[in-house]
Amino acid sequence: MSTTESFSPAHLLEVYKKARKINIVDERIRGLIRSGAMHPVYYSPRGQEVVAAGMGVHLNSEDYLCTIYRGIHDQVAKGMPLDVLLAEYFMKVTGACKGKGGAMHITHPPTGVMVTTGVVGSSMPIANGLAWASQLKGDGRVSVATFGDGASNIGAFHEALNLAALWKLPVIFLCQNNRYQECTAYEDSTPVESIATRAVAYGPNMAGVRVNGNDAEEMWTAMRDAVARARAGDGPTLIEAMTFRYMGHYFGDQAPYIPKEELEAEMAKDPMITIRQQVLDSGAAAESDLDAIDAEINAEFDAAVEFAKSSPEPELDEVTKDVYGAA
Amino acid sequence: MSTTESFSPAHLLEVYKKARKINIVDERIRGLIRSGAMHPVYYSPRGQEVVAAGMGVHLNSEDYLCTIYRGIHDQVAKGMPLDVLLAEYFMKVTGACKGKGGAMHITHPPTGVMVTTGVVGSSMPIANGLAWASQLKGDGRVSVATFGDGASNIGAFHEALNLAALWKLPVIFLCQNNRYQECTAYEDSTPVESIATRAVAYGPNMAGVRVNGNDAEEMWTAMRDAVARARAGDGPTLIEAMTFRYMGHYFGDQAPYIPKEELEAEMAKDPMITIRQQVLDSGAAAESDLDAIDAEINAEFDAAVEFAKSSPEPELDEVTKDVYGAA
Amino acid sequence: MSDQITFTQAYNRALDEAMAADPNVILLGEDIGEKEGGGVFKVTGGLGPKHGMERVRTTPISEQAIVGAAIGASLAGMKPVAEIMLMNFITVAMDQIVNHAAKLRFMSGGQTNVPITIRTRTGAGMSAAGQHSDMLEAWFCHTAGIKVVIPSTPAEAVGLLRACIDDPDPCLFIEDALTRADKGPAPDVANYSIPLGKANVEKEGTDVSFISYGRPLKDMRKMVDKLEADGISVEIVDLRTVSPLDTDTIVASVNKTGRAVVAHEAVRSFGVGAEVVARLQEHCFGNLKAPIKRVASADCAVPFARKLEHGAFLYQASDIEKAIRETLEGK
Amino acid sequence: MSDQITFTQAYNRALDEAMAADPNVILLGEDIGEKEGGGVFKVTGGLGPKHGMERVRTTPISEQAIVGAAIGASLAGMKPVAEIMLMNFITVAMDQIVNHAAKLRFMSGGQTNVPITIRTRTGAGMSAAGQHSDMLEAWFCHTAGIKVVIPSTPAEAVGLLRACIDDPDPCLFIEDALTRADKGPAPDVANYSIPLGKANVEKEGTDVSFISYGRPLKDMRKMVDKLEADGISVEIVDLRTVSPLDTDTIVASVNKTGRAVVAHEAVRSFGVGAEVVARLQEHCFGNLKAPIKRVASADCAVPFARKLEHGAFLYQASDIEKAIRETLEGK
Ligand SMILES: Cc1ncc(C[n+]2csc(CCOP(=O)(O)OP(=O)(O)O)c2C)c(N)n1
Ligand SMILES: Cc1ncc(C[n+]2csc(CCOP(=O)(O)OP(=O)(O)O)c2C)c(N)n1
Ligand SMILES: [Mg+2]
Ligand SMILES: [Mg+2]
Repeated sequence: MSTTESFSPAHLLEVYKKARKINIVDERIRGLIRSGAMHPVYYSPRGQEVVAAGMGVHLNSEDYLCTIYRGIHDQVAKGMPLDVLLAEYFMKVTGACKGKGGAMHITHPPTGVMVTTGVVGSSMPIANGLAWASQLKGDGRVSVATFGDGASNIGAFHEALNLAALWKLPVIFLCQNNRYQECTAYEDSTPVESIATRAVAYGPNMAGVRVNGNDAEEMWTAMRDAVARARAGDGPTLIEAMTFRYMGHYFGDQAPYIPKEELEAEMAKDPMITIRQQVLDSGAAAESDLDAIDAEINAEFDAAVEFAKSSPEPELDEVTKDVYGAA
Repeated sequence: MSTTESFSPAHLLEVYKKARKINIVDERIRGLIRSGAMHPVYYSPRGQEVVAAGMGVHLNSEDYLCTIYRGIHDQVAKGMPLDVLLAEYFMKVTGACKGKGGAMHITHPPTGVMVTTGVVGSSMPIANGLAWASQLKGDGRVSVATFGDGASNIGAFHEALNLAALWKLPVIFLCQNNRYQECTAYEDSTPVESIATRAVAYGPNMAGVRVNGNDAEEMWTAMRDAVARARAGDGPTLIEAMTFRYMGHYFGDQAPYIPKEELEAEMAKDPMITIRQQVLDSGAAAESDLDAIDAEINAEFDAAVEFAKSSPEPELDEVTKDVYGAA
Repeated sequence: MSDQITFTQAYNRALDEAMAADPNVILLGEDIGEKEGGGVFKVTGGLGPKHGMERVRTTPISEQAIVGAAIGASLAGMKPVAEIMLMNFITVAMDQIVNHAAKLRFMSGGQTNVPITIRTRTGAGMSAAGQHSDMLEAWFCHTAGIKVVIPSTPAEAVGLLRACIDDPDPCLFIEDALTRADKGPAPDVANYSIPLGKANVEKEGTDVSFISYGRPLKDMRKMVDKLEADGISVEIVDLRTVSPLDTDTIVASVNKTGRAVVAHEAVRSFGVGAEVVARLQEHCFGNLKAPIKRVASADCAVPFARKLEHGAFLYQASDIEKAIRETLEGK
Repeated sequence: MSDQITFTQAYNRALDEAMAADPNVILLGEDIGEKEGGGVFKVTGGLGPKHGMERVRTTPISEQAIVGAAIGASLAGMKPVAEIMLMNFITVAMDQIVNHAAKLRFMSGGQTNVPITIRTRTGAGMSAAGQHSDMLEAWFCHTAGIKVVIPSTPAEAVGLLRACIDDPDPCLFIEDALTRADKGPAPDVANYSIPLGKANVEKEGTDVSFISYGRPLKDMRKMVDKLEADGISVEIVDLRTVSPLDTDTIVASVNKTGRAVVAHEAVRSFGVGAEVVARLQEHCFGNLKAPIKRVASADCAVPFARKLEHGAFLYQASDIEKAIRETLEGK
C-alpha cells in the first residue's frame, strides 16, 4: 500500500470488519465466562476495537506482532483463526499453545502473532529483535509492538525505543492509551500530557504521533504512514492511540476507581456504534451487508467453540514437553 | 544561596578550589597507581573537575549524593575527607568502608556521600528515595544523582526521571556527558543530539538544561538554579553537563577508539588551565594564593597517604561482619 | 488467639500497627493508594486515610524506581514497605535488590543499612500461567544480605511481616496469592511480632521431620492426624524465615527423628529444598535412617490448563504423604 | 590437541567458526564492535571485518534491549549471541531471560523456540568488589528452559560455546574473567563441539569423586598428582553443563567411589553444590561412606580488599584438599 493512498469507504469497511469481529469475539467470550463455560483470566479489549483493526488492515501475515495480556483484539486483527485461539482459552491440547500458554501468552506464527506477554513493557524489546532480523534479511516485514499507556513508564520502553531509533528498525510502537493502568489513572502515573511526546527523546529517527484511536480514519492513516515509513527503512514510529477501556482491567473488575461521569462520557462515544454509522453513511455497506458480516463472524465463532469444546485436554506429560527441544 | 545571586569572582574562586583539589587528588592517585603503591580499578575524572566542583559548591554536607564508579571528583567536591577516602583505596580497615566496598563503592554519610554504584543507571532510582524522604520530612535537603551520558540509555534513567517528575522530588540528575561510554562514542549509542532534550518526556515538572560543564560560570549557574528549584519544591532538574574524559575509561586504557584529532582538540580546552587563568584574570586570587591552595591540598593528601599506609588491613573475619545487622 | 482473620487482613493489620507505631513506616507500590482501591489484592486499603495519604503512595509501573526509592528513603531513616504486585515482576528490579539493597551495608563497611521490606505475592493454582505464578525465593536465599520470609498462617503473617518492617535489613516477604482468603486465628496481642531467623517446631514428633514453609505446611496440617492414626509421628518444622536458614533447629529435629521430608511449592531443581538437604546430610549424616526426600513442583514453566497446573506441575499433597511413608520404609 | 590458546582466543574461535558456518549467527553487546575494539575483553575482535560489520553490533548500555533483541531475532530464525559484559549486569535483564527466553518454547506449546546464547563474564579475584564479581549461575539453574554452561579449559570453551550457539534453546555461557588469559591446548579439529547436558569424567579414580565446574577444577588438576602420591585416588567429574544437570554421570561416579566433594566459586548457601549434594544423597544414600562435602565461597558480598577477597571470601584450594582428605577419614 502506498503512503499516498487515502482513506476511502472501502478502507472504512475493511476496518469495520476487523473491529466488528473483535467486538463479537470479545462479547461472546465474556458471555462464555459468565456462563461458566471457560475460566481464563480475561482482559477485555472492549472499546479498543478500532485501534487494533486500524492496525491490522495494514499488515499481512508475514508481519510480526508482539502484544500483551490485553491482546485478543490485536490477535484477531492480525488474522489469527478463532478455533485454535478459543481452544487455548478452553485449556485444550488443540489450542494454539496446547493449553500450556493460555490466554495471556497466545502465540500463532502462521499469522505473525509471535509473542503475547504478561509483563508490562516486555513486548517492545522483543519486537525490536524481530525487526532487526527483517532489516538484516531485507525481507520487508514490519514488526509491531502493542502496549498500554502504563507501559510507557517502565524501563523496557525506554531501552527499546532508544535502540529502535539508533538502528532505524522497521518497527512500530503502538501505545493504546486507554487512560488507566489497572486501577491507576494516567495522570497519577505519567507526568507528561502526551506519550507521543516521548518520541522526541529518541531523536529524528523516531516519529511520534498522537491520534484518536477510536476514529477509523485517524487510526488507519497513522498506521498507513508508520508502516510505509518502516517498510521504506526510514525508521520506527511511536503511535499514541487514544482510546478507552470499557470493561475495567480484568473480567469482573467493577472499576470503582473510574469516576462515573468519565465512564459515561466515554461510553457515549462507543467506537463500535460510531464506525457502524460511518460505514452505513459512507455507502460502503448496507444494514443487510453488516448483518451478513455478523452472521459470518458468529458462524466462525460457533464453529470455534464447537471445536474447542469437543477437543481433548492435554495429557499430564505435557509438562515434560517443550521445556527443551531436541538438541 | 538565593536564585538571583549571580556569579562573582568569589564564586569562581570557590569552584576553582574544589576543582583544583579534585585535579591534584586524581593526578596523585594515578601517580600512586603507576608507582605500584595501590591497586584499585580506577576511573579517572580528569577533564571533568569543573563539573563536579560547580555542583559541590552549591551543596552542604546534609545534602545527599549518589554517584558512580567514576565518582572521586563528585566525592571530593561533596567534601569527603581524603584520609578515609585514600585508606579505602589502599584496602585498609580505616577506609571509609573498612576496605570492603572499595573505590567503586565509596560511602561517607557525614558528608552526604550516600551511595557510589558500579552499575550504570542505578544511582538515579536511589537518589529519588533520598529526595522522597526529604520531601516527607520537609528537611529542605537536595539529592543529586550523577551519571554519565551512556547511563541515559538504560531503563533505570527513564523510570527514575518519570517518578521524580510525578512526585516533584527535590532531586537533581546531573549527567556528565563526556562523549564516551567505555569504548563507544555518544553517537553510536544515543540517537538524540542532546540528553537534556529527554527532560521533555517527563512533562513540565522536569526542567532540562544543557551547559558547558567545563565552564565554571555556566556550570555554577545551572546548579544554582537546579538547587534553588529543588529546595523550593518546584521539582527536579536534568542537567546535561558537556565535558570530556581525558584519561580513557579506566586507568591504563589507551583509548584507541578516540580519534586523535578529537582528543587533541579536547585536550586543548583543558578546563583546569582555563579556570586557573580565569581566576587570575578575575583578580580573585594571585599566583601566590593559588600556590598556597595547592600546598594545602598536597599537605592534606600527604597526610592522607601517610594515614592510609600506616593503617592496618582488615581482619579476615570482616567477611562475616556487616552482612546483616543485629536485629 | 480468638477471632479469625484472612491472610489479607493479617498483612493489613501488620502494616496498620507498624504505621501507627513508627511514623517512618511508608508504603509504595502500584495501585496501593486509596484512590486506586488499596491495591489489586486490597492489602493496603484504609491505611492512607488512617495514617496519612502521603505515607501510602501509588507509583507508576516502574519496579526499578519503586525498589530504588525504597532503598534511598531507607538510607535517610525511613522504613519503606514496597509492594511488587506479583513475584515475576521482581525480575525487573533485581539490580536494585541484589546489587544494592542486599549489599550496601557490607559495601559501606556498616556505615549504612537498608531497612526496607519488599512485599510480593505469587504461587500457582489460579490459571495465571507462566509469567504470574513463579516461586523465586531461592534466588534471594542465594544472596547474602537480604532475608527471605514466608508465612503459613494468618497469625504468622502478622508477626513475620511486622518483624520484617522492624528489621534493620532488607526483607523479602512473600505472600501466597492462592490462599490469601484462607482464615486462621488472629494474634490476640497488639504489635505481635515473630523473631526472624528462627524456625518453628510447630508439632513435635518422633518418626520423621517434615521441613517446609508456606503452602505445603497447610497440606501437612490436614494429613498429620491421619498419619498419627497410622502410627506415624511427624515432627513439623516451619522454617518461617527461609534465609538465613535456621540450621540448628532443623539439624536438632532430624538428629532426633533420623528421617526428613523437605517440601516447597517452587520447582524442584536448585530450589530451597536442595540446601536444606545438603545441610542435613552434612550435619546429620550418621543419624540418617533413610534418604532425605524432596517434594516440589515440576521443572517447567507454570502451565495454563487447570489439568496440567493442578495435576502435573504443582507438587501434590499425596506426594507429601507418599514421601513420608516411603522414608519410613527406608526408601 | 597441539598449539596453546587462551580462553579469550577460544571464545573468539568458537564465534568465528560459528559465524562462518551459519550466516544467521549474529552478535550484539556493549563495545563489541570493531570500532570499539572488539569488546572490553577483546573476545569479538576481528569478527566484524571477517564476517560482515552488520553481524557484530555494538549496543547502547541497555541490557533489557540487548536480550530482548536477541530473543526477537531468534524467533525470526537468527542465532544471536548476546554479550552481557559482566554477570552482575544480567540483573537488569532478568525479565527478558527468565520470563521470556526460558519460557517461550513451553508457553507457545512448542510453536516457537529461542536459540540464543548469552555470553557473560564474572568471577572474583580482581578487586572488582561487590558489583562486578558475582557467580549467579544458580539462579538460572533454578529456571527451567535455559541451559547453563561453564568451561574449565580453552578447548572446552571452544566446544561448549559452539554447542550453545548451535543449540535450539537459550544458553547462558559463563566465562571466568580472572583466568581468561590462561592457556591450554586448542582443539585440533575445526568446528569442534562438545555435547551439552553431559558431564565429563576427565580422570577416573576410586576413592573420592570431585564434582565441580569452572575454576575449582583448575585447582584440583594442580593437586591431583600430589593426592595420588599420598595414595588418594580422585575421580574428577567436570559438569560442563551445570543445568540441566547430568545426574547419571555423577551418581555413577559416587556409587563407585562412595565419597564426594562438590566445589564451586559461587557463595555456598543455596548454590549449585546444594543440588548436587541433594541428588547424590537421594540416589547414592546406601553407598555413601562419608558426608558429601561442599567447598564454596563465603556468604557475603565480594569484598574489595585483596586480603579479604583472596583470603576470606573466595574458597581456597587448600579447602578442597582438606575436604578430600577429611572425607577419606569419614568426617
Ligand atoms: C512489570 C510488570 N509490573 C506490573 C504488572 C501488573 N500489571 C498488569 S497489567 C498492569 C497495568 C498496565 O496498564 P497499561 O500499560 O496502561 O495497559 P492496559 O492494561 O491499560 O491495556 C499492571 C500494573 C505487570 N504485568 N508487569
Ligand atoms: C548495567 C551496566 N551495564 C554495563 C556496565 C559496564 N560499564 C561500566 S562503565 C560503562 C560505560 C558508562 O558510560 P557513561 O554512562 O557515559 O559514564 P562514564 O564512564 O563515561 O563516566 C559500562 C558500559 C555497567 N557497569 N552496568
Ligand atoms: Mg492503560
Ligand atoms: Mg560517558
